[in-house]
Amino acid sequence: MKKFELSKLLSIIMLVVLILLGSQLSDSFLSVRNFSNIIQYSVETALISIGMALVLIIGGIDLSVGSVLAFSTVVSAKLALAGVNTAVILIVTIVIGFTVGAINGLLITKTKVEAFMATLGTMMVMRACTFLFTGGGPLTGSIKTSFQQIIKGKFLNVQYGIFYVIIMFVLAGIILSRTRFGRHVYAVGGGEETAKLFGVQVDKVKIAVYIISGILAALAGMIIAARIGIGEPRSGYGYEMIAITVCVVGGVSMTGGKGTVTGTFIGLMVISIIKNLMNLMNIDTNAQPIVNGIIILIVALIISREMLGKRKSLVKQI
Amino acid sequence: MALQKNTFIKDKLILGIKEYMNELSIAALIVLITCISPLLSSVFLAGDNLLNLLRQTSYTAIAAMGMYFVILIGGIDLSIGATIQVVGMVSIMMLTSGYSTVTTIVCVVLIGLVIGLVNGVLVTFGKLQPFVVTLVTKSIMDGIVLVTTDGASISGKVPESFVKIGTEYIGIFPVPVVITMIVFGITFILMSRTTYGRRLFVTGSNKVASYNSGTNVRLIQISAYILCALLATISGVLTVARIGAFQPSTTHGGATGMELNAIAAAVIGGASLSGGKGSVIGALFGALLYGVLSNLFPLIGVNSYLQQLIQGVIIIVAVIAAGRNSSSSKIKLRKSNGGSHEYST
Amino acid sequence: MNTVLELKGISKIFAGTPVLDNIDLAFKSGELHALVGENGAGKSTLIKIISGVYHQEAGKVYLNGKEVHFATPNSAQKAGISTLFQEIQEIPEMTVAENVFLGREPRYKNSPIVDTKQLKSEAEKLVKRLGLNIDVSTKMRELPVSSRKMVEIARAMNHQASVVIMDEPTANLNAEEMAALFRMIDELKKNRTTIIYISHRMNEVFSLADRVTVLRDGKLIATLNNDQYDEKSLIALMIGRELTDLYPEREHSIKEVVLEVKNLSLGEHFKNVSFDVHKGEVLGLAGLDASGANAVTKTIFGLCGKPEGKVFLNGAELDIVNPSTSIKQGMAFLTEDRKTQGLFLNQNMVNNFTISALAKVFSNRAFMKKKKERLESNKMVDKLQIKTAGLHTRLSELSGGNQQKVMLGRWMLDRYKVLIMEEPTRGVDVGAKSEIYYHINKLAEAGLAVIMYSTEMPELLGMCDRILVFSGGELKAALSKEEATQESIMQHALVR
Amino acid sequence: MKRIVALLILLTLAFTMAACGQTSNISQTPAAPADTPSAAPAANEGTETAAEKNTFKIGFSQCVMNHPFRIAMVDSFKEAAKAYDDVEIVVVEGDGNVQTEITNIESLIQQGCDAIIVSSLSGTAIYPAYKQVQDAGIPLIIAASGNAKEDEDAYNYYDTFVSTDEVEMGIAAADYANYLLNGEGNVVMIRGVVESTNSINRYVGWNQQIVNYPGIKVIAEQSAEWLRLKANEVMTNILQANKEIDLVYAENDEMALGALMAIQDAGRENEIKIISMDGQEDAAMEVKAGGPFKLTITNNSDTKEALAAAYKLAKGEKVDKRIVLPYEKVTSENVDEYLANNF
Repeated sequence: MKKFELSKLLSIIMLVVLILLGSQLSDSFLSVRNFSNIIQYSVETALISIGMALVLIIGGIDLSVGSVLAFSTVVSAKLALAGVNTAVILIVTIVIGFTVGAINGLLITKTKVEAFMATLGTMMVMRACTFLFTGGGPLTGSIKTSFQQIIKGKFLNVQYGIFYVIIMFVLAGIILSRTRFGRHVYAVGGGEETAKLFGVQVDKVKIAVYIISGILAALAGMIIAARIGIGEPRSGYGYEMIAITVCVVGGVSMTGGKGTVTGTFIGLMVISIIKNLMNLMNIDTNAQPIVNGIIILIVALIISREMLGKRKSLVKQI
Repeated sequence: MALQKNTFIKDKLILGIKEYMNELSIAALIVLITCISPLLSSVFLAGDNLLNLLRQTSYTAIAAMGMYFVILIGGIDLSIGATIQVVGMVSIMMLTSGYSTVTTIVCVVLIGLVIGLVNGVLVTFGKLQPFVVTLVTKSIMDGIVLVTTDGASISGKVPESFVKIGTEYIGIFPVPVVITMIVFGITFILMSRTTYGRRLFVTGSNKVASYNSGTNVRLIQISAYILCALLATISGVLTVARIGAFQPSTTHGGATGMELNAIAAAVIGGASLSGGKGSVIGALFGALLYGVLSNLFPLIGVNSYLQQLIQGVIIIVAVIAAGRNSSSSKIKLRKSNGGSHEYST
Repeated sequence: MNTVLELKGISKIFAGTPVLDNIDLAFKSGELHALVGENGAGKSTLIKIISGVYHQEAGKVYLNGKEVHFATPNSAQKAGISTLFQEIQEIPEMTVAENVFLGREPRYKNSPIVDTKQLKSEAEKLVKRLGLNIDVSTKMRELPVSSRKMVEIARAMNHQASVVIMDEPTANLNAEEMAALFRMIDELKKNRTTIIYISHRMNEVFSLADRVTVLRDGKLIATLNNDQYDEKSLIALMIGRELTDLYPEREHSIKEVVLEVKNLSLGEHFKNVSFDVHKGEVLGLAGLDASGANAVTKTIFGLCGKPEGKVFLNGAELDIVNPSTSIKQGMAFLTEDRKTQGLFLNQNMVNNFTISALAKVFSNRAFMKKKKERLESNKMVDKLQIKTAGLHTRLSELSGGNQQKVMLGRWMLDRYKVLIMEEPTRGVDVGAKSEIYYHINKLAEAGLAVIMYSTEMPELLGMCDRILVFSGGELKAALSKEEATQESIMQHALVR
Repeated sequence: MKRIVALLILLTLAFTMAACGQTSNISQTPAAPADTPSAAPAANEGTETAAEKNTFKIGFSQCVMNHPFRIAMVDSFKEAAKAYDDVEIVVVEGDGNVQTEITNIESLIQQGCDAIIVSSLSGTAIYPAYKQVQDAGIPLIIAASGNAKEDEDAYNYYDTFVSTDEVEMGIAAADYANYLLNGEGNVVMIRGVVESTNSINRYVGWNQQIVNYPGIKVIAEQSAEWLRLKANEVMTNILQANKEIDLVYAENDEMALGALMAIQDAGRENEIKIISMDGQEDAAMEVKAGGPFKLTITNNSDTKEALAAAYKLAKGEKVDKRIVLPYEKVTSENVDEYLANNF
């Protein structure tokens, strides 16, 4: 491309280092099968992280994704149990995501509520709705229909999940870097008022981004319902934090305007590989949050150093 | 003459009312709920219940006041729930192995100090987002608690003097309530009467300007995280003193939910996550409103999920209302590089 | 000349106060129409209504004879009205090319995909036309201020608009860039484009404007052809009274040296700078972008870390660490960008006034003296004649001139030895300007040593006892008041 | 002003919702038809004269309502109450947060219950609430709180403890593992939320017993937080890392089912056996299907016994300090019967 960008290279280097390290730490790590497992199980996180990346790039945050996921899981499980056609379930799922996303977007743009608080509110409301919908526990009965094929199915002996991840990232990459909408997303995050003066329809872009985030979260919920075959209302706890971590590790700035889809993908891989490695090496469950935290801290520090280094300025940064 | 002398007193009054508009309306709302509560439950106003309510509220209230400092300077602290856990664990471990109440409290306060210092230093010198830093420290502290306890609860002989902190009364008030009032008094004076408070406030409003006018911004920032962690420590000690034993809880719910409750309380009380707004009273009242509702709902028999739903709606509506209240008539345009300009012409 | 844009009975009310009152105004094709007036006169509001940012309460806008109503800046742009706002409008994280085309990216036919090749080549063409030498793939934040401003000008030009609005376009430009801008203006005029031009710099208005409209307190006072006014009469119309002298006389009594700068160097910014500042003196610092002049003021105040060389304050070495230590030693500093670096916009006036003097004047140990705070703040409001509803007023509710006065007032609440000022009157109207100058003089007379960095040449010439000219990081000349002229300053400033 | 108005509107909304909830979801079901609908105030006035009263108010605090077991408990409680015509029940539900639980229990005390049944997973953290109940002079019945043994503190607070012994369940699981493996093999353990009481008890029991079978090695031990999805992923990774696995022991059925899916995906269902706990219907179905799923141990969710004890205590009668409910091992031998009886 244009200029040599160390930060982009840096995250790739980190990924490579992690993979090399993994191959040393565990014999079973470096195999096609294992990597297909890693990607296969990161479908839901991938969907949510892409949505979160867009939201972070416009300078917002979406804490409601985990709850939206849970709600769509139980709803699609209920429909699947009732034998509803997969296409209909898909539509219902999209409608759920769209609605919550639109509510988030409207709250943030029209009532000027901070994104954190607005989505914290919808997070609680949607979680409550999920439990009210199932009456508490998981929906009884297992789904044994073609609905499960959406994640269990295989094409050329490769599981659909891997295609989903690839398609989602390519699509998101094209949208973000090549379309007018993508540029406007960056513009809104980089300077909202300026973007407005330049004719960017800031509110529409914001609402659209929250809707995308909502829909992706809802789709992730549908996939979970298909994957485990039940409607589990406890799904998705803490997913918002995982998605934010993925984005931050991938170099998406929480202050908006910065971040790429490639970065998000690398972030996703880093986080998924850490999780995979901890299982493979049978690291004590109790110690896992510590290992996780320290790795994320190191990565975040490296990324932040890198970004600071590029900013040449006369005045000392406070 | 731009200003008449006789406007001086009026000005002081307006200054006061304007400063505490949010707080006044929350207080009014709490009073209102209390007044209509007999219609909903005869039990709510009973003496015991109100004291219980205050005690239940005090843990959140102290944490919310701590959170207020961090939010004031435009930060956030997601690690207070984990801090409360660590503090609780260490307290019980020390007490059951024979250390005195005083030694234990001194130790956990030091631990709180260190946690705050780490958060503050990572945010200030590490140039990291407070959200990321405190999420990481939370994760690490959760891990430490699990590794140390293996997930099991810790109990044993705890000195009577320690348990009293959580269970005794001073006059008619439970000790935690009294401690909440003392903490409130100190933080209130800190914010309204000291230069430190003023510097915190303006630093939240504009970090660069504060630096340029002679504030040690880094120190202020770190101190806010320390204050937050210290108050979380107090909240942790009070919680564990009431129980006299420690139970790890690192997943959702439990003490881990405390950070979100504290943030919600502070914001309902008028603080803004972008910094430079809000007051200690606001955080206190926000927590009280929260406490009143979560006490009242089970009394009138609201289902637990419905309670959560209502809490979510309350947060949204309260924040909308706070936003409406404070956004002045002026239309502000944010400039690309962070400043803002009004419609000056 | 036919009328392109016409305003009829435009009124606008903010918070109950009319900001624009029944304005009738017609702009002709191919003219440069200057709008002048004090801050608060309604100029910016007027152009924001024309460009679709604000909506008028009453009145109509006609474009080419048809009534138009712009809901958003976007629709105004589409109708052919391009605006260059006062503050640099940019997305720092995006490239030059992306900024130039933001909101109107070229696309492949019938697809949402942006044609990046065309985007880049078009941007390159435009940048060349403006005589700029920048890579269009650079991110905006990596460019110096003046280039960023030029990119924005390029963006405004790119619209092929029939009306171009320019609000203080020269505020951040150096001489070369100004020349390039004026060339572009000529070109636009030749293409029959109407230019609406706002500037506080009278010399620009005189040399460029075909017609001038004066606004005052939201009312249209007069529209004059360029042979119908002179500087004095125009200023009188603007402020509603005769302004005796913009730069009032000061008692000259230069005394002992207060600040002594010896062989000061800071990295690539400046080398071996030495000069003295005397008690009661106003010392000007002049230079183009990156000349080092501005870096010197910032460095002395401690904003740039520890420099090489030494600075002595009243004979003792000044310990340069950060602003906090500098203030403790008696240094005061008026920042160039009041909104981002100086003021707490969402706070009341008291908090803004007293912050720098908190430790020394307004506290007893760590505790605030609140009554004294309010008393002194009130005195300052009177002394500086700040127009405000009271001390509770948030700074964001004040006009630019009054905000600037608050910033100045902050440094009058304690006794400082040296006051460093950057652009003391940027974006401030004539009336407030003269008041600020008056107070600077008073401060100097009281024994303060004043260092003033400004890009506004008349201000330096009018106010300063000596002017130091910087170029390429070196101190090129020290001109006395008698020696200093625009020409002599430029001569030294341009030396390479 | 606007703020107050907005909050007022909200509050009206909230109470309307609360009122709606009361009719549909809420659990204040007076068993005796003669009772007034506004039960709370009436009961409050009546506390002083409890002895003369002809109805007893029994409160039930459930810690969380996100698991079939917990919901089944509440359902069986309501069902059992129908058998008494002089019992009025009040059910409060926590959201898994100990503070909420304590608040709820305090509310039961305030409402003047004659006996309180508490089902908590908060370990020692709930003890202050126990103490409050005791201080208020109300009989306290602990149900399915999973306390390992009568530990000293809690013992003094409650009147009776009604539960299966989860440590025993852990021991039974270890025994069955030994039986399935003939004393030798590699075991993978999938744990619930590690700090939850039932995970700890089941873990304690298992470990206590497994040392007696030196041929059995636990080669991997990871938490899947009680969830099927997590277990699915964790098991997939463990399968990747370990070539020789003979048995998977999951601390609940949800996780066992997730692990089963992973094993089937890896095509290793012939070499690996699964045992777990809870006795969920879909788990029993798997046992019946005769695949790798060999055992699920049921936890008793019946609160009939607890209610009976509460009723006796409220009347002033004595009951045993500890009532241990039987657990049931569901294997291929008795699965048909089990399914027929329970679902």
